[in-house]
Amino acid sequence: MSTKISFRDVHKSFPVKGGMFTALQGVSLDIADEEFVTVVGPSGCGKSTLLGMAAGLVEPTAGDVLVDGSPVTGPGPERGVIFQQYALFPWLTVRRNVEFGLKLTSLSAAECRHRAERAIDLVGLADFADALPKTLSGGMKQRCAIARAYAVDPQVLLMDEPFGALDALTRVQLQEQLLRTWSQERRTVMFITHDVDEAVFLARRVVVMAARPGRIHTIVDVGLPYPRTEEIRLSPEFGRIRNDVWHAVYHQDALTA
Amino acid sequence: MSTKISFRDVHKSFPVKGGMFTALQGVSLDIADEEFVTVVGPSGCGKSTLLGMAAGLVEPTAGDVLVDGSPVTGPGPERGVIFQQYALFPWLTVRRNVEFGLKLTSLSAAECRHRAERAIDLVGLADFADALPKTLSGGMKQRCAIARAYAVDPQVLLMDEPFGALDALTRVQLQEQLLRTWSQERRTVMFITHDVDEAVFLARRVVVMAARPGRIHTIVDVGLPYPRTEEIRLSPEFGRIRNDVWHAVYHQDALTA
Amino acid sequence: SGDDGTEVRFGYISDFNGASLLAIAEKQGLWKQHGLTAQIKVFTNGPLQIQALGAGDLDFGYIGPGAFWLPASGQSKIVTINTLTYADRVIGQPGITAMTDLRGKRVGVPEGTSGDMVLNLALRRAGMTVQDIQKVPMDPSTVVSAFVSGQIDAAGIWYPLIGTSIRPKVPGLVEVASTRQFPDTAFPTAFVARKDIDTAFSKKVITVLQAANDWRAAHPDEAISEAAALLKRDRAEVAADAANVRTMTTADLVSKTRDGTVRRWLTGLSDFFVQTGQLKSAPDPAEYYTAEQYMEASGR
Amino acid sequence: MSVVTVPDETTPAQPAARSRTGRTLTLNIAAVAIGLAGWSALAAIGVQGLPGPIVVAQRAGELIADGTLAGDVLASLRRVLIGFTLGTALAVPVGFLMGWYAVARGLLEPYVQFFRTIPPLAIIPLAIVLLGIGEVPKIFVIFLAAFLSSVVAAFQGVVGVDRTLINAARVLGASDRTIFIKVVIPASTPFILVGMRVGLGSAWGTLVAAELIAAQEGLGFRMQQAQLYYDLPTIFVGLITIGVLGLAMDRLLLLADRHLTAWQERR
Amino acid sequence: MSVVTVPDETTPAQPAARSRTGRTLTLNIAAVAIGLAGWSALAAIGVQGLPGPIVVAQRAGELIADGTLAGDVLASLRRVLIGFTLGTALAVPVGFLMGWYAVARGLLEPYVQFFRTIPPLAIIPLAIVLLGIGEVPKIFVIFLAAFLSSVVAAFQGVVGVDRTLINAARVLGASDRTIFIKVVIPASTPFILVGMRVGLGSAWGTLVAAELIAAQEGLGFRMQQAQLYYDLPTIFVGLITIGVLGLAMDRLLLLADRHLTAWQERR
Ligand SMILES: Nc1ncnc2c1ncn2[C@@H]1O[C@H](COP(=O)(O)OP(=O)(O)OP(=O)(O)O)[C@@H](O)[C@H]1O
Ligand SMILES: Nc1ncnc2c1ncn2[C@@H]1O[C@H](COP(=O)(O)OP(=O)(O)OP(=O)(O)O)[C@@H](O)[C@H]1O
Ligand SMILES: [Mg+2]
Ligand SMILES: [Mg+2]
Repeated sequence: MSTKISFRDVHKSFPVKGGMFTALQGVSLDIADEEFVTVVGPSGCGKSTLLGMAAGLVEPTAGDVLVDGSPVTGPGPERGVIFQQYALFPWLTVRRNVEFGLKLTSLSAAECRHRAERAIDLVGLADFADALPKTLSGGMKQRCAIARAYAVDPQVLLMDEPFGALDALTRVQLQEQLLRTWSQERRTVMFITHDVDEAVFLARRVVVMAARPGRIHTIVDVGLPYPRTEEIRLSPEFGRIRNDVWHAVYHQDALTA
Repeated sequence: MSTKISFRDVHKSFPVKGGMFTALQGVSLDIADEEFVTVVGPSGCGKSTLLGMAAGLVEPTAGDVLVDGSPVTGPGPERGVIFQQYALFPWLTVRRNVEFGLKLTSLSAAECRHRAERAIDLVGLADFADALPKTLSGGMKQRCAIARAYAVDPQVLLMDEPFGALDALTRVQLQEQLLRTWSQERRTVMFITHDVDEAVFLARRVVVMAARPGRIHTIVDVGLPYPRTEEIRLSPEFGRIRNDVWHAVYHQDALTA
Repeated sequence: SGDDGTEVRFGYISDFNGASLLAIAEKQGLWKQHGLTAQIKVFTNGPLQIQALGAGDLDFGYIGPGAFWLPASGQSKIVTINTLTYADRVIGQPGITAMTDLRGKRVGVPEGTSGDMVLNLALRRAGMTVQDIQKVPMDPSTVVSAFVSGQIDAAGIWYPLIGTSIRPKVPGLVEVASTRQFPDTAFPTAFVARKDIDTAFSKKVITVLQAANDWRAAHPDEAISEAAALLKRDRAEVAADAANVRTMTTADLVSKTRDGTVRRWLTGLSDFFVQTGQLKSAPDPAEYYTAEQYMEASGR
Repeated sequence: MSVVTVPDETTPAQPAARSRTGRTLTLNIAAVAIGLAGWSALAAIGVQGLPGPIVVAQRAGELIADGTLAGDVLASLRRVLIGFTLGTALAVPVGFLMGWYAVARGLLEPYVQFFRTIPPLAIIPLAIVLLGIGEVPKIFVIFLAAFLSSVVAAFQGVVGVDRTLINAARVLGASDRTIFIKVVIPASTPFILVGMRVGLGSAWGTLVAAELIAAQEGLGFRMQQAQLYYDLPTIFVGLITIGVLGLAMDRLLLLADRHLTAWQERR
Repeated sequence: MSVVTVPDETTPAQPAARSRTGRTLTLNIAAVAIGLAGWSALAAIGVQGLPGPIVVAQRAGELIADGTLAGDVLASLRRVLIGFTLGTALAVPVGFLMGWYAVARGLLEPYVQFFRTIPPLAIIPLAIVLLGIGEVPKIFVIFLAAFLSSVVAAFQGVVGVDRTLINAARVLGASDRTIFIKVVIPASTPFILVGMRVGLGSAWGTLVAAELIAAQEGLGFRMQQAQLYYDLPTIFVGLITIGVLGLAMDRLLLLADRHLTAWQERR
């Protein structure tokens, strides 16, 4: 497998009152083609910043971010992004939000509609297809954002806590759907989560980040086979890896992050 | 213990294109003084709407909402709210956001400052006290919102997925802090979460809601003693209740909600 | 203000007609001689001064011939005739030689002004009416830009605008008609007063104006210099302006008042305004020209 | 499925909305009545030269009867509509250019800000020299006023568009052009509508100046004529007609606003 | 602790910001240069009556030398500043009242919208009758223009304030007054500043009209006087001075904007 996304000694600092704040320091990471990587780490450790770089929305202060071997110069529809803050277009209904990206492709109107319909069904918003975002609950907004990213069916999915606002069952269902799509259509996924269970269940590798300054602490290889089943989730091996990751994250002192 | 918050056959419908959407149907619930109640349920089942009514921000279409025996006519500082979408004032720094409510009390400026400082420390944002919200990560914004509500030290805390964007360790720390404050200062807490573990760990009673239309499905009494320790979390009794709640929520079919 | 009977609030327009007497009265100390002080305020046109008089913010003002319908319709009183002006012309683009050439042509004119009057007189003398031309109403500065840029074929307009702005840009312009060609119709300028002005006070002011008027008639060159100094303009500009003005001595004006000449001037103007519709009917000049006071003040 | 489709209009929401509109209307009428009363009072105590409502109404009747008012309204309305439409239509892309591209901002802003402060009266000589005395310079002066008022609002709207929304569109593969049309314009609609409403006021407010340019009819022209004759009732008829027309157009914009920004969570 | 405090000014962020300001300045200067060149060209090919930059500069020199310009600038600046300040200061609470209380909106809106479309020239007769010919009516006309432009923006800003922020303040125990001062005003600052900038343009644009009211000095007055003799160089000096003063004040507002809305995520 070749490398899809490559971070090479990436640094990021932000100007703040009285100086610079180092958000990321010397991050290097290769994500292989068709790999599923999850990223965990304490709040504020730079996960969203790292994902933003792969998306082409954040420029590194130093270092290189490559996708398919060439430097990232901006966003592109082949890299779908689900934002931590949903970022729905408030003036469009659920359906039109989902169709937004589709209409930018060369697909026919009927095909757009069809695909949007399918994505909306997938996240269980069929009855709310014509609702405006302001009338949706938090979880429904998040599902709409997921549908929008899924609809264009990008090669790379960059997902920032996509299931954070969902109840456990919806979450499990969407996890399974995501894994199914990933394995069938061979996509590359970079997935940020706070849920260690989720991180281990989904990923081939879990990237554990540390804070102050933001950097990669450990990368845990999840040796478990796909497809991941409920059985695997309950296996002692899963529990062991889960504890490893937990330990890697939380030998750190969270609340000073 | 007397009743602090009382929902009496509460209905809520919203006008939508082509008719009315019933968000809540016939919800009755009494929350005792100094009780800790958590609310779980599928996405879109009306949890935020119910909490909004106790806060005085949403008016029921029918039925009554009482606090201390009198109907709720609007919000008040004795009922602190943490919103699902943080709702920070973007033009104020973390410190000024937290001080906002304090300055409306009769406290001295020094006391305001001191209390704000303490609340900010509590959520681990001391180094970011002078940062604007736009420079905070998702989890940091959420912690700022928590600090703002804690700072005014209200009798009733209405919390809408307050720990949703936090990593597991920060989350556990804040859970323990919340329980400590609650038991020492005898507050009443209504707490929405998607995390069944969290719901059971914190609550005296877990209210399980169902969707379409939104209503109360079951109320699960958590018989576990306080203070809740790691030991309790690992006890078989905890696991049993956890499974009960899980079952109550998820015999429902989540994705059609 | 006029309340204590010593301060005169006087409005004027910044040209030779409007400014020369006030400049002289101040310079020669004529106000002081009569126990008065003058507070002079410059305006851009007559009607604004009439409004200010009506609102009680001004005691006296100056108007050109185009604004005579305002006192005639009872808005204020004329206390002295100032000068006669011969500044108005009908001008045509090069190539136009007579009024008859204007048939069907676009003629710009500020309506209800002396420019409009001269256009009407010239048309009448040529046996034409406004129906024969394409009359385009516009304000004075618009007439200048429109004529200079060739947007109109002719205009009813006046000096100094013709001299300072139009001729330099259109040297070949033709003066098709001029006020000087209508001895029967006079274009007087005048000073007006508040309707409720105190008679004694008014008489004192008239006396000052008469004294200044005689000084102006006796010292035409110095009068131009005084006016230029007050207006902060080039003496040459003001001189060109004054070349189209006929001043008269107070004695002359008194006799013209007595023998009905002034009355004829005023009636002539009123008739014009009735034609344009600005007046419903021509009132008796005695109703708005305080001839008695003028003669009493002159002591004759 | 708990979405109840109610085909007739008797859902609870409707009467409430209707009564709210009703109350607003009542208040508006009350406001107008108070205004008329105040005006009558001022005229009655004889404020110098102020005609009362009845005199003005009579004059309006005459002007309507002989068709003058209709002609004037048509002429003025045409000028204002064309000038205003062109002005605001240009303001949006120019505001966009200025908000989006630093180079455009650097080059255009001095002009926009400079001309914004120059009174329309002062533009007239130049307009005549360059554009003649037909309809074009009149519409141009109105256009300029509308444009200059709206462009600041459009610019500020573009600058203030939530960055996350732009990012969301970019990651979906939207080009600058698409982002402009599909994100920046809708997101800055509230600002653009403020600009349009202010621009509408400017357009009407400039009408009198515009009709100084050799107009043969129009409300501004009629008012100038009336000023020459000190015909205050006609001036008042003109003022009130302009006010009412402006108000009506403003209501239309407001209606558009309600529809276009229904997605905003608002009080 | 990874917040590095850098006391000297050589952090990487500083030069970038400085060079950006530098580039904007360069562009502005380029824009002005292009404008001057265009003007010279127009004057050189002999566009009728258009004085070239050199003639205008000479006239400006004269007017500066004899102190006329300074006196005029002072007089006009005073009127504009007072009128504009009062107008925008009143617009914010009135916009608030209209945005917040339906009753106030119903009563006030017809007037605001009505008067917004009425040309300032038409207000002058009434202003003279009611307020005389001193400074008060001049400032009043400017005040009115600034007020009417700003109030729409303030109103729209208030109406559009994010409901969640208002709720957040309410649950912390804020009264209506506190919410207004501490939430509504800051949240609608971008709108209010648009209003102020447009209002500033209106204020300057109304100056000439205002100084028709028996002004004895001032830029607008000087331009009218110059019109009697059609002294175009003086008119141009007036126009440019107004433009430059307006531009300078606008820059100050923009600076205020940068500071007051630094919290906005913007491009
Ligand atoms: N525009 C900015 N200016 C200053 N600091 C910023 C800016 N954006 C992000 N940061 C800082 O960079 C750090 C990393 O932010 P980031 O959003 O990547 O965190 P995160 O790991 O996604 O956290 P969370 O899990 O809470 O979302 C934070 O400390 C944040 O304060
Ligand atoms: N203003 C509104 N107009 C129309 N429908 C609304 C409105 N507000 C909420 N709803 C609907 O009411 C239902 C309940 O919403 P609520 O926000 O209470 O859900 P929730 O239980 O908090 O969900 P989540 O866990 O996803 O936050 C949803 O289906 C939502 O679409
Ligand atoms: Mg993040
Ligand atoms: Mg919710």
